[in-house]
Amino acid sequence: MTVALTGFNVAPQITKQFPDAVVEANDRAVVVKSGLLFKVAQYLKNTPGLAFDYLNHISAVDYYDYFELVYYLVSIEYNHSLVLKTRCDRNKPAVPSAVSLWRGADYQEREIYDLMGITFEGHPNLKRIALWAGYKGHPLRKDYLE
Amino acid sequence: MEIEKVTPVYSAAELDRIEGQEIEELRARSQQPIPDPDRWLKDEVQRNILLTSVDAIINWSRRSSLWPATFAPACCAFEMIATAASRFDLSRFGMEIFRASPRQADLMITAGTLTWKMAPLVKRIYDQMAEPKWVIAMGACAISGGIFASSYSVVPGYNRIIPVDVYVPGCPPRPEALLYGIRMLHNKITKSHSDIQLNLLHKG
Amino acid sequence: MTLKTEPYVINIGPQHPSTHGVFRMRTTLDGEVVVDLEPIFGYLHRGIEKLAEERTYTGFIPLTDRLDYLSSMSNNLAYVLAVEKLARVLVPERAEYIRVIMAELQRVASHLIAVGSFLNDAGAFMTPIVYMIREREKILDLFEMVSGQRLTYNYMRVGGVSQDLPEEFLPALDNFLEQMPLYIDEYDQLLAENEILLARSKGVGVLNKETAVNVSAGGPVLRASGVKWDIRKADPYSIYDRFEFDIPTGTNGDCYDRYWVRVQEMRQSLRIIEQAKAQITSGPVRSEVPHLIRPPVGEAYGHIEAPKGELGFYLVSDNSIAPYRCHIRAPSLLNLTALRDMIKGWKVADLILIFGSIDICMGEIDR
Amino acid sequence: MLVSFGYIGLFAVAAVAFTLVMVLMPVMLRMLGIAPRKPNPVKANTYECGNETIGKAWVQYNFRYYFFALLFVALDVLVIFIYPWAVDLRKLGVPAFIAIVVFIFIVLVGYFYAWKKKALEWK
Repeated sequence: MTVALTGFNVAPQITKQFPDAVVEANDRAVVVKSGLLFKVAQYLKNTPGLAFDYLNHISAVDYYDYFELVYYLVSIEYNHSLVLKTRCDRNKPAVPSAVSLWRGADYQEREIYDLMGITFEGHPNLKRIALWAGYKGHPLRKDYLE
Repeated sequence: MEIEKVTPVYSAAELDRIEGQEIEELRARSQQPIPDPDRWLKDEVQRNILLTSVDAIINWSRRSSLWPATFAPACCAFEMIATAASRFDLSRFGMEIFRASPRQADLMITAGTLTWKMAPLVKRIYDQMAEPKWVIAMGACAISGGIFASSYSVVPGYNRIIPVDVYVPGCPPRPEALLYGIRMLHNKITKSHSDIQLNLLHKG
Repeated sequence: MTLKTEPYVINIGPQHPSTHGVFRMRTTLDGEVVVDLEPIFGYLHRGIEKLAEERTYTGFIPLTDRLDYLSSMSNNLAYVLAVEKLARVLVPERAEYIRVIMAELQRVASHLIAVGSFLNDAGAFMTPIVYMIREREKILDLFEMVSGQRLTYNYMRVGGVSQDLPEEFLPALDNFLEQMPLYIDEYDQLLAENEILLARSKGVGVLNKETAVNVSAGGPVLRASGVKWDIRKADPYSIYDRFEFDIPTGTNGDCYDRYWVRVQEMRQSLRIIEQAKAQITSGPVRSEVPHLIRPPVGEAYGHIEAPKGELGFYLVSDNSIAPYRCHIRAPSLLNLTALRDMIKGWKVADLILIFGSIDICMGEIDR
Repeated sequence: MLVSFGYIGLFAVAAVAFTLVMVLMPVMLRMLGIAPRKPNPVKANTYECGNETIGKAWVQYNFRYYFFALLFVALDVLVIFIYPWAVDLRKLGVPAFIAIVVFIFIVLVGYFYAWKKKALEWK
């Protein structure tokens, strides 16, 4: 049975490592500052106790005044999972890319960039994946008009 | 003798930009559906001419060996494959082989949703098919965009891009429905009056 | 005297007999050897995630059929599980058993197409796939008996299934379960030690364990590389903890192992269906759920072990009748991330074979 | 004796006639106007899975392919010469057999030379 680690039992470990990283921790997920996302993710992946070596998926949700990125991490060895979230503001949505940690993030980040308009710094090949170059706008945004 | 690698890599961004431009132009151009090529109906009614025996032979030969091009974007593709497989055998109608290249195909069964990104390619494949050629629009997506008609990236129907001869509704249409559509196409071909300028035969 | 050889670029493009749909690869070749490959998606991007936001929870079910159109039952199951987790809906016993039977039948059907088209790409043109489609037709008859449709069933609902099994279903399932193992043995006997298949696929397109996990591959691609990770065992959903079956895992993650894992998984699925059919109880098939469900504000992630890998639906709800956001985790898209390093250095014919062994479905990649 | 040659002649005429009809059929249909002809620039373009070709096709290949081709032609011609002997080898007896062995040996010397000059290695 995959043990879903809640924000509460992971947040203390993260705050011990990066004092001001955790913005909010609830029973579902732990929300981290977007600037420190890469360091926290690297910490989560490399510490032996957590060992989140399998990035299940990345989703992006548009909450009108901010975008929320949801990283669903799983550890195959310990069979536990964690939902890591980060928020970036709407007018300059940029988040460090996780491709150097998990190569599986490559196409998912390109898709989020294409449909939601969030740029991922450090992504090797960030361009549209589902739509064609020269397409105006990002369709999955709530304020997208045909 | 050392073989040294020269790697003039293409510029992907440049190619994408050109293709993107092409899609935008085609999208602007194709806002109205292309009228279906039903020329044979009008001629038939107006001049009520009998088909010459040459026409009959030609139409019989064209009708009984229509080779479909494998154009299989989405779900309807697997109903088309099921039709071609052993249970609903397509080769009873002489459509034995699915030709991969449009050069050797005379029928395009458009089995799947058409998106704007795919539209210029469909136009090019259709243009590269040899005459005489026909198109069966298979499935609701091919006829009118179907369940995805309200989407931002779906072409509402193949007839915006290429002239369509027979429409087979269904999502996906059952193999029997597709076979019925193919039979309708056969009837259409039988009645078609190929524009022969046989000045040899027509003396006066 | 150095000899200049220029690599040249060809499009193994959207309209191609062995790209399993509209997938395009801009491959840079040096003679026969593949130097580089740039995959291009999006030719079947219908924007299903955007359409989800303008459909009710029940109205979105037909759209999930068209995601991975080779395993519509599994798509329905994944979506419906996610909504039930979101709206905390309980499912009656009989519906759970029916769902397991349908999902496992769908896995056999999808694997039949996967193995058939893999052999088709290996050069056995049309013969194996036509035999395997003959078996798949038997499964489609069962599905048609239950849901009235051959490919896009729209059979499952939030809280159960839309209608009960007709009474002639279980006898038909019985004689299917008698025949099918014989067919699988027939294929195995013809193909497992087949000289050409071994030569063409043993050691070709190897994906080692670490890259497979790092690339978040799933399903037969991940298990062929030796990682024992199957959602039915790792995180048992619905009633999978009541059946015992084992997870076939390959050793060196090459094309042959992926083929072998899929054939063994077909056998395991038949075992599960056998047990599910034995334990099935009678009773209601659907719990009382309003047609327009308004799940409480919140989010949920429901995932299952679909034939191609882990298929998951991440739903965010704002207590309205339509999902606020519906993200679909497409296993084929993630399995393709490793394509580039699997094919480097192989010849073009092997590229087609490796791509066929990954078994992707463009419907769920482009969504 | 002459009659049997007649049959061969008849057979040759039928063969030539058949191929001529097959070759001229499209030309005839084209002239009669039955085969429709609607050329357009896109149709004349090369077909590459529906999109434009990239770069030029007139590219410098790896030279190794030509070595393989040459060796194949040499050994293939050898096989062609063996056919007439193989058809009737008992009647031709030992002298023909020796001649064939010598002939094969000569060609194999060339093959051995290419082998030693590493023409068959790829890198």
